[in-house]
This record gives sequence, C-alpha cells and structure tokens, in this order.
Amino acid sequence: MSEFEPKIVAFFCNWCTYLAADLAGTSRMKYAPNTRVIRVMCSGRVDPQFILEAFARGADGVLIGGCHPNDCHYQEGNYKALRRFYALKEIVRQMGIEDERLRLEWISAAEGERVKIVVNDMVGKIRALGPLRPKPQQEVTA
Amino acid sequence: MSEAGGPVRIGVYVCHCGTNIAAVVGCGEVADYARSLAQVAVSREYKYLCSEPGQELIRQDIRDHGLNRIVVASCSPHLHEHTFRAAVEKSGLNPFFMHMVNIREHNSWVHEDRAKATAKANDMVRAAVRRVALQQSLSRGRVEINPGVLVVGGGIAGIHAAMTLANAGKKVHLVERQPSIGGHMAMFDKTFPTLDCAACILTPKMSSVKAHPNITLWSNAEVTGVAGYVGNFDVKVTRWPRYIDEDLCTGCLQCVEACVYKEARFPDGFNMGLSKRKPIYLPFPQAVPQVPVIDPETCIQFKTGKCKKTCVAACADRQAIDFQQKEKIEQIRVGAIVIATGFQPFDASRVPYYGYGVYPNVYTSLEVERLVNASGPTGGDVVLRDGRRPKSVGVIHCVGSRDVDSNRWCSRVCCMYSLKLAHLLKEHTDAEIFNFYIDMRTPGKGFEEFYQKLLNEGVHFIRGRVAEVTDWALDPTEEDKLVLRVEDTLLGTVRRIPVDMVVLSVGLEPHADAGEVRRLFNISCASEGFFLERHPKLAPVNTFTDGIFLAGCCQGPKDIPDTVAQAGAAAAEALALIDAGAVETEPNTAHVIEESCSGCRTCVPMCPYNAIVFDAAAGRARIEQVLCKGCGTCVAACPSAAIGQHLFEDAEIFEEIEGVLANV
Amino acid sequence: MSTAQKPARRDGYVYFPGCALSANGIAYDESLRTLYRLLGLGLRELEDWNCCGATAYMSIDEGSAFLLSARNLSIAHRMGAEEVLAPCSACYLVLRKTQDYVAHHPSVRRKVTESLERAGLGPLNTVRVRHPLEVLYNDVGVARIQSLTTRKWRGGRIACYYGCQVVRPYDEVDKPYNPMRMDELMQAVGAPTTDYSLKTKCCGGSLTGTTAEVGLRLNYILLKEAARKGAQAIVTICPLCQFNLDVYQKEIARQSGERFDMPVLFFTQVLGWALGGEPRELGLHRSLAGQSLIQRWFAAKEEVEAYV
Amino acid sequence: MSTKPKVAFYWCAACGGCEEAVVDLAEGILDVAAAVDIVLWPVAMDFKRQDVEAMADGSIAATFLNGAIRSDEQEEMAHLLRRKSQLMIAFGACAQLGGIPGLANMWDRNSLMERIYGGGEGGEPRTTHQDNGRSVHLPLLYDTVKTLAQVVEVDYTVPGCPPTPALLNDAVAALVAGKLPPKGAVLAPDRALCDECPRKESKPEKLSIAEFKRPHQILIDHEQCLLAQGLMCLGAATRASCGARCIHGNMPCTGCFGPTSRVRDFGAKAMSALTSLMEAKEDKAILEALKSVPDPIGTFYRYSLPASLLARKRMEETPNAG
Repeated sequence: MSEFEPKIVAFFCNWCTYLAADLAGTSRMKYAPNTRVIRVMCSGRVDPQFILEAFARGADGVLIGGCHPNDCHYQEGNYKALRRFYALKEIVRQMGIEDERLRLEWISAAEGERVKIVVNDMVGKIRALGPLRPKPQQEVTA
Repeated sequence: MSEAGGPVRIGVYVCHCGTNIAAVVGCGEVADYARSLAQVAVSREYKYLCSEPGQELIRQDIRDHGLNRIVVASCSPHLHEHTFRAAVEKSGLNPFFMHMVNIREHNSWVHEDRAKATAKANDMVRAAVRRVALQQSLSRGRVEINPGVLVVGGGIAGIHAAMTLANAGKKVHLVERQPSIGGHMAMFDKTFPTLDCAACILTPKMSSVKAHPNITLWSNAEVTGVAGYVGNFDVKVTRWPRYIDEDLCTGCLQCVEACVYKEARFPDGFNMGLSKRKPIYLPFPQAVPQVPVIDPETCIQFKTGKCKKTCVAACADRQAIDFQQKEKIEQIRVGAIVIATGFQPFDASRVPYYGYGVYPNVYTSLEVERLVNASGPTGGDVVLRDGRRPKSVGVIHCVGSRDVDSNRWCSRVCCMYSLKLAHLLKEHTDAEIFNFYIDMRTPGKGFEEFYQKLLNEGVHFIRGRVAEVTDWALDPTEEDKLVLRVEDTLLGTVRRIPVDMVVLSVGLEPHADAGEVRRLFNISCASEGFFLERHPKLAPVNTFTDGIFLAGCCQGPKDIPDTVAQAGAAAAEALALIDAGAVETEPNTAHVIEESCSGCRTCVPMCPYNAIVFDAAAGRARIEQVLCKGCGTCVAACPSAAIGQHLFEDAEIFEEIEGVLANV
Repeated sequence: MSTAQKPARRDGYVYFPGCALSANGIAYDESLRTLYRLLGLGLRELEDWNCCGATAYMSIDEGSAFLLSARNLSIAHRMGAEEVLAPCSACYLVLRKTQDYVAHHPSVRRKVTESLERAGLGPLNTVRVRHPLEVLYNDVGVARIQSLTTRKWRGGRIACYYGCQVVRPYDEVDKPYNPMRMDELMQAVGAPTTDYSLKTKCCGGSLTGTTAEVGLRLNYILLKEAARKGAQAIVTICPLCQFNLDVYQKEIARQSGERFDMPVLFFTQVLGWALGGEPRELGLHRSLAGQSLIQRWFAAKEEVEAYV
Repeated sequence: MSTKPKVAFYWCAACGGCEEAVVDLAEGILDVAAAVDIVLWPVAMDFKRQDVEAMADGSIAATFLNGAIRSDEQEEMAHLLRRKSQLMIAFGACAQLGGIPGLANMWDRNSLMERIYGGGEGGEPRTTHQDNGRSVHLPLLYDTVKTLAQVVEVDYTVPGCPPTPALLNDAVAALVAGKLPPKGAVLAPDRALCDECPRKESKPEKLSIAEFKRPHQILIDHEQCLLAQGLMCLGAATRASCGARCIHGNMPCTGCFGPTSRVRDFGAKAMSALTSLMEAKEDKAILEALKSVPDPIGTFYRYSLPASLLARKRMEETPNAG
C-alpha cells in the first residue's frame, strides 16, 4: 500500500497568506503537495462550519492562514478568527480530533518560507497520526 | 450583460504557461478529467491562455458552445484574474461567472512529483467547477475619486512626485517629518557618476515646492491617521510645534544669531554630529521652509523657563517665536496617496569588528558626504576627528549589506557612492585610497565608465571582505594607524593595510518605524521591511491597497535617477486614477438576506468600517455597500447565516470544500 | 541583571575541573575555590569525572567526543545539578556544544542516549553549562563583588584577555566582539584595565607544541600589544591561554630580543586577592613570568584593613 | 369508513415531552380528534406493531414521529411507518436534530454499557434471551444516535423541545386544509428568536463580552437582553416560534428549536457568533475567557449533535459487534 497522503484543506486570506503562498511559488520553494487552498478575503471570513465540513468530508487536517495580529488588511478580522479558532479547537478536541489536525498560522505576504515550513510540518505530523477516518467507520448499527 | 439563465454550461481552460505549469502538472490529464465533470461542456488545454489568442479561444467557445461559466486553471488570481474577467466580459458574459484555479504558484512551482501535482490540480479544478456553477452575475460598484493627493515624505522622491502632480493641476499635500524637506539627497555633496552637485540640482526643486500654488507643504509634521478607501482617504496629519510661526517668520535668522548661546554647542543632526548648532537653528542653509526651529530639549526657556529670550527680542515686532505653540491636527481628504518615506542608513556600530564608535577615525559614508561638502562642518576640508589630515583612507564596501548577520540584500548604491567618495577624498586630500569590495556592481548608465576612471586615478581596489578594523600594531609603520585586516582574494593572501581614516559604506535599510507606517496605511512589507509593491514587474509602484502608491527607497534601495523615475511613475498612477474620476470596486461586498435576519445585531460590531447599521424601525441589519470592504467577517459571525458575501457565498465555499475532497 | 541575586543553590555549584585545572592550571582551581569560599558559594566537584572530549578528540572523532562530554553532563544530572560549572574554556565549549547538539540534532541525541543507557546512565536532560565569569557577573553581580572588596588594588594596569573559545559561537559568557564583563569585574575591585583589541584573538594555543614558530608569534603579538597599550599584566579566564602566555616568555625573549616578564594571571586570582584571599591559597606563587611584580602587587603585609 | 385523514403519533428515543405537547393541546385535542382519525398513538392507546403492518401502504396521511433513532427497533418502526404514511413529520428536537439523547454520541455503545452496567451482576443486556425454549429479542442499541432524517425520508419538521401546542395545531390545520409548504420545510418561521424576543430592544448595538456567565452566577435582570448580561443565550442562533418561553422565565435560550434554514451546523454557527463578540484579543486572554464555557459541546450542541457536521465523537477503534 502506498504511503498515507494526508489531505489538508487550507483557508488562506487574500492579502497575507495567499500572497505568501504565491511568493513561495515565485521563489520556487518546494513543499508537500497535500494542501488544497481555498481563498477567502480575510481569515475572519472562515466560518467554523467550513472547517467542520472539511473534516466531515474527509479532510485529515485544516489549516487557516491569516495576517499577523495588528496587520489584518481589514483591521481586526484576524482577531475574530483567533477567537473562533480557540473555541472550535476545544469543540474539535472534545470530538476526538487531535490538535495537530487544526492549525491557525499568521503568515504575512513576505513569509513564503513560512508557508513551506508550516505545510511540511503539518503534513509530517498528520502523516504520523494517520487518517482522520482510517476506514469507513464500522459502528454498531442496523 | 448576460445573466446566464438556463442550464449551466462550464468551460474549463488549463494553461501550460509555456513549461512553467506543463513541466510538472499534466495539463492534458487535467483537461480530460475536467471534461468528465458534470456541467462541463468544453475543456481545453492551451500554451498561454493570457495571450490574446488564448483569450480569444475562451471567447470563441463562449459564443460557439453557449458557455455561461468559465474556469481558468493557470497562475495566481492576483496576477491575471482581471485579465480573464475582462476576456469573459468582452464576450458578453458577466465577468464574475469566471473563477481561477492557481496551478502555478500554488502547484507546479512548489511541487515536483508529477502525479501528485496533477492530482492536486484535478482536485482544485473540480472544486472550481462546482463553485463556478453557483456564481452569480454581479456588477461592480463605482466610487468617485477626490482629486487631491497626499505625498508622504519630502525627499527627492516625494518632491518629484508632488511637483509632477502639482504641475498637472492637482492639489497636493506634502508632509515631511523633518523641519525641512530635502531628505538624504540634501546631505550629499556630489552625485554619481556625473559629479554634479546635489544641492545645485535639488535646492531649486525644493524652492519650487514651497512656491507652487498647488502644493501645501507641512514640514515637521507626520501622518497620524488614515481612514477611508481609494478615492476617499481621510487623513489626519499632526503638525508638531517648531515654536516659530511659519507664516510670520521671514527667515532672516536674526533669532539664531541672537540666541543666548553665543557658541553653537549641540550636535548638528544634518551634519551627522560633526558640527554644532544652537537650540534655535535652521537645519541647513538651503532648508525649505526657510524657518528656524527650536529644540525644546536644549533651549533654556523650555528647560528652566528663565531665559532672557534674546531671540524673541531679535524677532521684534514680527513676533514669530511662540513658546506656547502646540501641535496642530489637520484633517484632509484625498483621492490618492504617494508614500515616499525613504530609508535609514545602516547603523555601523552593529558591525562591532569595524570599530565604529570605538575608533574616532572610523566614519560612515554619510559623515564623509558632509565632510567633503563645501557647506559641511569643515567647509569641505577633510580633517579627522583627531585634527589630522588623512594620508591614507580605506573605504569598506557592503557594511550592513550582503551580510547574513545584518542585512542580506545588496543596497545597490554603495559601490557607486564609494567610488564617488574615493574620488572626492582623493581630490580633497590627495591621500592614498583603498577600496575594499566584495564585487563591484556598476550596472547603470555611465557607472562602469566611472569605475574605469577611478582605476586610472590610482585608487586601489582590493577584492575581499575586511575582517576587522583594529588598532593593534605589528610594526612601527602601523603605530597610530587603523589597520584593516583583509583577505585579498585576487592575490590569495591575507593583508594588513594601515590607514589614517576608514570609511564604512553603510547600506540602506527600512526606517525603524516602517512597520508602524505600513499599518497606518494598511499596506504590506516584504520580509526585509521595505514596502511591498503589488507586482515586482507589472505593478512596481502600486501597493495591494488601491489608491496608495510607492516612490523611492521606502520600496527598496535605489539611486537618485531610479528614485525620480519611480516617483514620476507613482505620480502618473495617481494621476490616472484621479483623472478617471471614479473607480470601479470589487463586488465582493456582504449583504443581508432580509427575510432571514432576526435583528440580533451580532454583525454590527464585526465591521471595522461601520458599514453595518441596525435599522431599528425594520428590526433588521443593513449593510451600506459603499462602506463595505468585503472581508466577510460578519458573514461568518451571523448566527442565522442571514448575511451573504458576493463572490464568497457560503454555498460557493461549501462547494469548493466538497469539491476538493470529493475523491477522498 | 548584574545585581540580580539568584537564590543560592541548595547544594552549591557542581564543578567540573577537567584536566587543566588539575595540573598546569592548578592555580585556577585554587583561586576559584578560594574565591567561592570568600563569596559564600558552595562548590561540589563532579563525581567520577572524565576527559571533557575537547580539542584533539573533537577534531578527530566528534561522535566519541560527544560521548565523553555527555557522560560528565549525565553524572551532573544524576547529582541533582541543574548547572555544571566549567572554568576551562575548552571544557566549557565542548560541554556546551554537546548540550546544543544533543538538543538540536536527533542523530547525535540518539547515539548519545543509547550509549549512556548502555553505561547505565540517564539522559542529559537540561543541565546548563556555565562559566565562572558569567556566574560571577550574573549570579553574584558586579555591585556585590565591589561591596565585598576588602583590599585596595596596589597593582598596575592590566589587559583583560578572554581567549578564543568562551565567547563563540555561544555568546552566553560574554559578547563575541569586545567582551567587557571581565573588565567590569576588574574595575569593580579597583584594577585599571586597558583597551585591548586582541581580547579574543588566538593565544597560539596548541600550535606552540606543533608549529612552534606560528604559535610563538601569536603569543608574542598578544604580549607586545598588551605592553604597548600600557598594561603591566594580562589577566585571563582560560587555563590554556594562561599557560601559553606565561611559560614561553623566556623563549620569546630569546628569539625576539624583547623581554616582557609580564605576569599572566587568572581573573579569579585578582578577585580572590581583592576579597581578602591569601597569595598561596590563590596560587599566585605558581606563575613563572613576572614574579617580582606579583610579589610586589600581592604583598599581604600591605593589606589595607576594611577597604570601603 | 371515515374519510378524515388518518394520523399516527409515534415515539422513539425521547423523554416523552413531545407526547406531553400533544396532551398539552388540552381541550384542543378534541378538535384534532374531530379533524383526523388517530390510527396509532402508543402512549395513549393500545396498538400493536401487527396492527400497523396490517395497514395498507400509504394509508396514513401523516405520521408525527418524535424521538431520535438509536436502536434497531426504532429504525424498523421508522421504516415501517414511512412505508405506511404519505407524510413523515419529524416532531420535536430529538427527531429533528437528535436532541438530548443525541449527546450520547460523545460516547459509543461499549463505553455507555460499561458505564451503566459495568461491574454489575449479569453484565450488559443481551439482544436475545432464551427462556423455556422460547427466544426473546431485545432491541439492539446503536453506537450512534441518529436523527429521523438520517434514517428515512422526512417531509416536514416541527421543531422544539418540545414543540409548542400552537405549532402542532398549525401543522394539523395545514395538513387538513392541504396547505402545506414545499417538502422539506420546517413548520415554523425562518428567523431567529431575537426577532420575537421581548428583550430585543434592550440589546446593545455593539456588544462586547468579557466572559460568559452561567445563570446561577449572577442576579439576572428581568428586562435586559440576557446575552448583554453575559449569559450564554443562543437565541440569536435559534429558530423562533417558541414564544420565547425561556426568556419569559428569565432563562437564556439553549437552542432547542434548532437552526434556521441556511445554517448547516447549529453549534458551529452559534459558537462563531458568540465568540466573535468576545472582547479578548490576545491568545492568553481568549483562552482565559473561554474557560467560562467549560463544555462547548454540551453548550452549543445540546440538542443537535447527531445533526451536526461531525455527528459524533470520533470512534477510536472498530468497536465490537453488539
């Protein structure tokens, strides 16, 4: 069997982290091909439902990327993202999903290297954890 | 514009970008895969979709196949979203029926495994196909542009931008932090490679700024608040007190003459501390405005309140001196902003092994600019701090540049100004001059020729990074000298060169407070801290914030010709914006779905722009479309999902999520 | 930082003398112990210590050098120490380096941990490697040393010499360029110091034994520049530097015709004397060069009572 | 034979409160009885499963089924009633969202059995029992509690824990009059509770919450918006039409009427709204403030865990067959 390839859904804000990922590209940095980036205007747009939907649909990890504190293109959207993130983190933990699978990173437009580091690190950690749903759950049911 | 009724027919276009994408992503496979997806009517690959034939291909398909949704898998939407929207629009389809998939920056350029990269592209295209099917016809907003422009920084970049705009008939506010405009260029003696005198070419421009009817000059002032958006920036400028009324002062300088301090005794910042000034002083003879300034740190009246105030007496009935002056807040509205805040020279004491601040005869290049300047502290006589005249000088290049321990970047101007200083020092002192360089970088008009000229003048060039400047002497020839220890990489030997004077050619770096300025204007910085342009090639003076442009060294180190050219470009961009009269805005605003709104007001405090108002009579929230900037924070916060965001509707994002995961 | 009083370590500092302080550099050992006594600080010698793994070993077989070093650190941990004191610059550097490599390089960590396990020893954990200069500067503080000074300095101007190893690549003992902590301590007990641009240059070290002419030249440069800058003595923090600068002065005089006869002392000797230690318990009699000056400067009978 | 529409009431995993809601119609029950023929109502009248099986498929006009589905027997009955009914109506929070029993999805069958029966004599219940040569089958408890819609197709939903008698009345009236909305609808207004909250006016426009309070921790003002008092009131996320009963009782809304139609995950949306309003900005301060929500699942998913996107706590390993 081939090695488990985690699938990570990433929500990157348009102004910082998406641009950082663009920069990683123009700088030809190489990183793991496991993320699927969904562009939103601000990390504040990331509805916790999106994250749960991703987990429910089979994502092994979810990464949110936003501008650094004080640097939000929309002033404070990232703070709202941060509050929701911590609350959701607790919900996700209660639901038996490991911490490493949900991650929030502040990555500025200049930090292409950080995209590479974060993605590789996250892929490594999730690879070690294994799939979120190893196989279709065998439950006691009809 | 087509509202695209009827069944969804999607066209998918996969770009090779030459080999940029095709070398890693199997574009044909992606196109084949896309063809198998529901609602996809046409799927093609093409070598350069952004080219005119590429765009025409899409337009032709829209006509021939009745396509009403388009997916373009190519580069970053930051690069070509507007290109493909325009292409789609030209064919009569609403431009917002197009969605881009980034398979270059986010895929082919960062991955190597062809199978995995292709699988990723398939996932992303599938998500886009599902998303685009839900996309709706939208129209752009229109914002009127206020014709005024704010120029921040009064160095050569700001001066040139302000003059260009003012000459085109625009009202300009020029804000400078220092008491005089002129910036670093005003401190230079000659300019390379033509050796024309910096003051001669700069000071007439400075005077023109002051005299121009379209320019309001506020020196000793800072921008302390920026609100609003392209076309309508509300800017707060704080004008710090200079304790002399600019309108009443005639610039006679009798107050300076009359100061109770008969001798100047405080370090003169303009001369890098190499000379002294009084507590009341004119920054430099050609300062604009020609109005002195009082330094409350050193003025006896401010320190004790018991000065004889001979300055006030000297000013007599003009009464321009005002010890009670307070800062003044000015509030202006402008349509565009040019940021030209410049650079700061690298602090040479951060390289301890070069002995700056330890050995008095180690100078920075900017100090030497003043030293060789006829209007400098010594009247152009090169006298060392210990009173001697140097018989030998070592010029060390790349101090605080190309160095992993300080700044990694090349500061671009140091090779040339080091050559210039070598020339000037030789001219002034006839000393033996040694230039220590890593590489000689002379890629400008007349630059290499200037280098050749220096070689012919007998200036020594030693290729090697100086290890240290020290005062320990091995033999009598080194006594009382500064010794430069260096590996001469052309000779392949370690040398000790004793000299009387060392010049450190310091690099250029962002201002220490560049981060705060960046936040103030809501623009981005590159990793080294210089302000980030929207695109290095295609939008080099634009920022990611519409209506804000960059000029000069705040964007990166550059010489005077490049700075002036960039300032002209920034002014032209600002002019183009203003003369358009109005600008179209992205339709990515949030909107309340009224029948679902319970009036809970969760959204109201989410908005930093006060775009959301609670309509008490209706009991519902309402979003002012012109104020909304489209972050979507309120959308995520709305507990009844009663707020949508154009282009980023919940349903569209859910489709994307499900799309990327559909093969899990 | 310098005045911050950390709580006294319950059992004192665990002290790793290494080979130098047990032989050629015994004056360093003697003066350190005396100084610690005078400061009321405990000092426990590391049990069953072995070679630190420095110099030749590290150059030839890094892996084995780490093991030697790690064994010492592991024993220190077993003794309940959070810190281990290494006065010799070579010991300090190799212990510090081992700790760093074990922390940051999984392959080194694996090898070291396995070997320690085979030897029935536990891991290194976080035993912190410290040098007396930095301990005196940070834990005791300049102000406290000044306040404990009981003798007025009767000696001449000195050049503080730090050597090449303690300040790099780690800058925990002092800054790599122009270190000043020893200067500050010397000034605190009244000894005037000179600007000395060669503070961290090579002393000639082990070259003196192999390529003598290079080693002696480096040695000569240090002595000459110190004299040129008006220093009458060199004070150092490294037993290898002290030995090297002290014992070859005659040979240098023979070759260069320049006679220095300059005392080369340990900083602990000067501090110990200032705080009231006796010349013999500070090992001052062991120096070879400059004995006449040493006997004049450190004459106990001229002791001034209660210098305050 | 009566021509009145035939109606069935059935209960699965529920507390009985929904049955009470029917009883709470009081004399109104007579109107219902006059309008429809009640052909199945185990809580009030004696029916056997065979009676239902004997009915023709589709002969029941509407079945109001309350309770979640968590055993094979419940699932069989849901399927059986679905077959016999023209309309299947999920009645109440448990049928709609999983309800309070749905919180069992934080465990699995084994851990529940172990918790309840573990160590006791006789061990856990078995699904078959032999006695006197006869075999008795007991229902099999599932690992996961499900909503009705996760088991059979549901035509309409009446929300609430329990639904108000008014909602039931309206539903029956609409049924009798044949004036039902499009299939799939929740038979209640599609707006959140704030819309009908008597304290709506007192809610500040720009709310900022330092930390959440629990009802026993403060003296609750009777007039002011409960959220503004720091109470975790989920009214902004919860469908209206309960008449703000809890608010009238000076208690915060806990969300039993479930989400409005555009929301996919009640708890996530409620959490998103309330945490967005928090004051804290720094990581540490946020974490500190969130300590005032000790049990996020129990708070935000009290009635809706099985209907949520994640539906249940992740099952560590494959459990034993029951």
